[in-house]
Amino acid sequence: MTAFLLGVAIFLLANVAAGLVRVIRGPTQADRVVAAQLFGTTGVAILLVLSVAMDARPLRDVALIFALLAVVISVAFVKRGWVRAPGQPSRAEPSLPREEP
Amino acid sequence: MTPLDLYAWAGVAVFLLALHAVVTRAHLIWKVLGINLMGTGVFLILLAAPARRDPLVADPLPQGMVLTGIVVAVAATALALGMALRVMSRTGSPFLTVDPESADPDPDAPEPPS
Amino acid sequence: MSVELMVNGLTVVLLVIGCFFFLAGTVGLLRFPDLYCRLHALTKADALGLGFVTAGVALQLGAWHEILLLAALWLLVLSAAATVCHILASEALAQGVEPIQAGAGRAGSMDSEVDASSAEDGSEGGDGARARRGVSP
Amino acid sequence: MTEPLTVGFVLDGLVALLLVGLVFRLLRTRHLFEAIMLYVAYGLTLALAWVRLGAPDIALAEAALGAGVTGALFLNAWHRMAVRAGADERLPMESDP
Repeated sequence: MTAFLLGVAIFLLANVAAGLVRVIRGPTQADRVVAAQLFGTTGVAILLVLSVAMDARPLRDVALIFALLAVVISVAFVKRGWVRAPGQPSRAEPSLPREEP
Repeated sequence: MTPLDLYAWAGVAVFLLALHAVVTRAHLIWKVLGINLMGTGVFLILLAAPARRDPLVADPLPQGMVLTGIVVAVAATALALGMALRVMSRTGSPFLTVDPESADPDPDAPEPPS
Repeated sequence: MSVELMVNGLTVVLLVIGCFFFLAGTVGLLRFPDLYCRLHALTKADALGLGFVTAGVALQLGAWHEILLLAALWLLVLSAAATVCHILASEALAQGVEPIQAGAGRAGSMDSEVDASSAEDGSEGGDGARARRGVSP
Repeated sequence: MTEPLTVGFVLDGLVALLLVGLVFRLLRTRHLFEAIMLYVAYGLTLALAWVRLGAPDIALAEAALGAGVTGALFLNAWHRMAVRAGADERLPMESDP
């Protein structure tokens, strides 16, 4: 059972490593932040599985911090990260391009 | 080689790569990033070395030192970034140059689109 | 002994289902053509996979307050994923990141063809958009 | 006991490889924003490494302070520099929308 749980953790970590490719080649800045969200969610899963495999209860508290972290990074990005183009207004009204005909 | 030796070697590699970047990169934020990474490499070595002796019983002394080091690193990062922003606001350039008027172009900077 | 074996088997099944959803989320993150599709794939599939993993882990725990903590953790991740998806998508729309359907013509409603077109455009649409922007892979 | 140890060795190797690979890419990329995001991912991977080293309290501090607060600090500094730089094309900052 422990070997299976560690195998699940390895699979999830490989998933994260594949998702980090999106950080490297994301065309927009938001794509890179999305991958941070991926790391947050998958990291929670890895820590939960490891807390059973290693029989360590405090890992579930670390998982709580991981869950908070993606929100912190994303909000910091939206508030501080996105550099606006010079000609653009600070917050344009979103014009939805797909209206029901 | 025990599995925990991997982390010590990873710490050595992280420290060396970050040291190279601190020396070669000119952008100040990259320098701060590199100093941070050098610190984490030291932390990895510091924690993996006692865990090698007995992985089940953690040695509390390096853990306390590393915990203090993380907090100090965050404070030092905030100070360094504030100083970098100050340099930027005084000289208009994020690089440390001798003469801000004749700032030589950084090799890392992308070519301006022509 | 038999009950324990059954619980272990159920845990294995739940963890494998959760791993499948995580794999689906990662594939969607890598292959979908634009930011909004990627957000959709990532936040929903990963939150669902985390739910299965949480259920599988909760079966291995004895005390009920531990299970309650895991349920609270999953609810926190669920609401956080929804919030992050919403603020990222609305900010991207406000900053002018075009959805993939806007350039291809606005004929047809969004509901009927989003599944088929995004699944088919995943390979060529993404590469085409990347090539148009001049980003080398 | 040997079987979990082997699987654990693979997990440790993957975490260590991910650490070194992230630092290698982080310090050689051209976009500063990508470097900051990779730094956040590096902090989370480092928290996993400290979990594996048997120090969950340091993992807690690293995930909250090392990845979260430091990442937000870097994002703040990057934003201020980019805003101040304006249309200065000389700066190595990512500008594709």
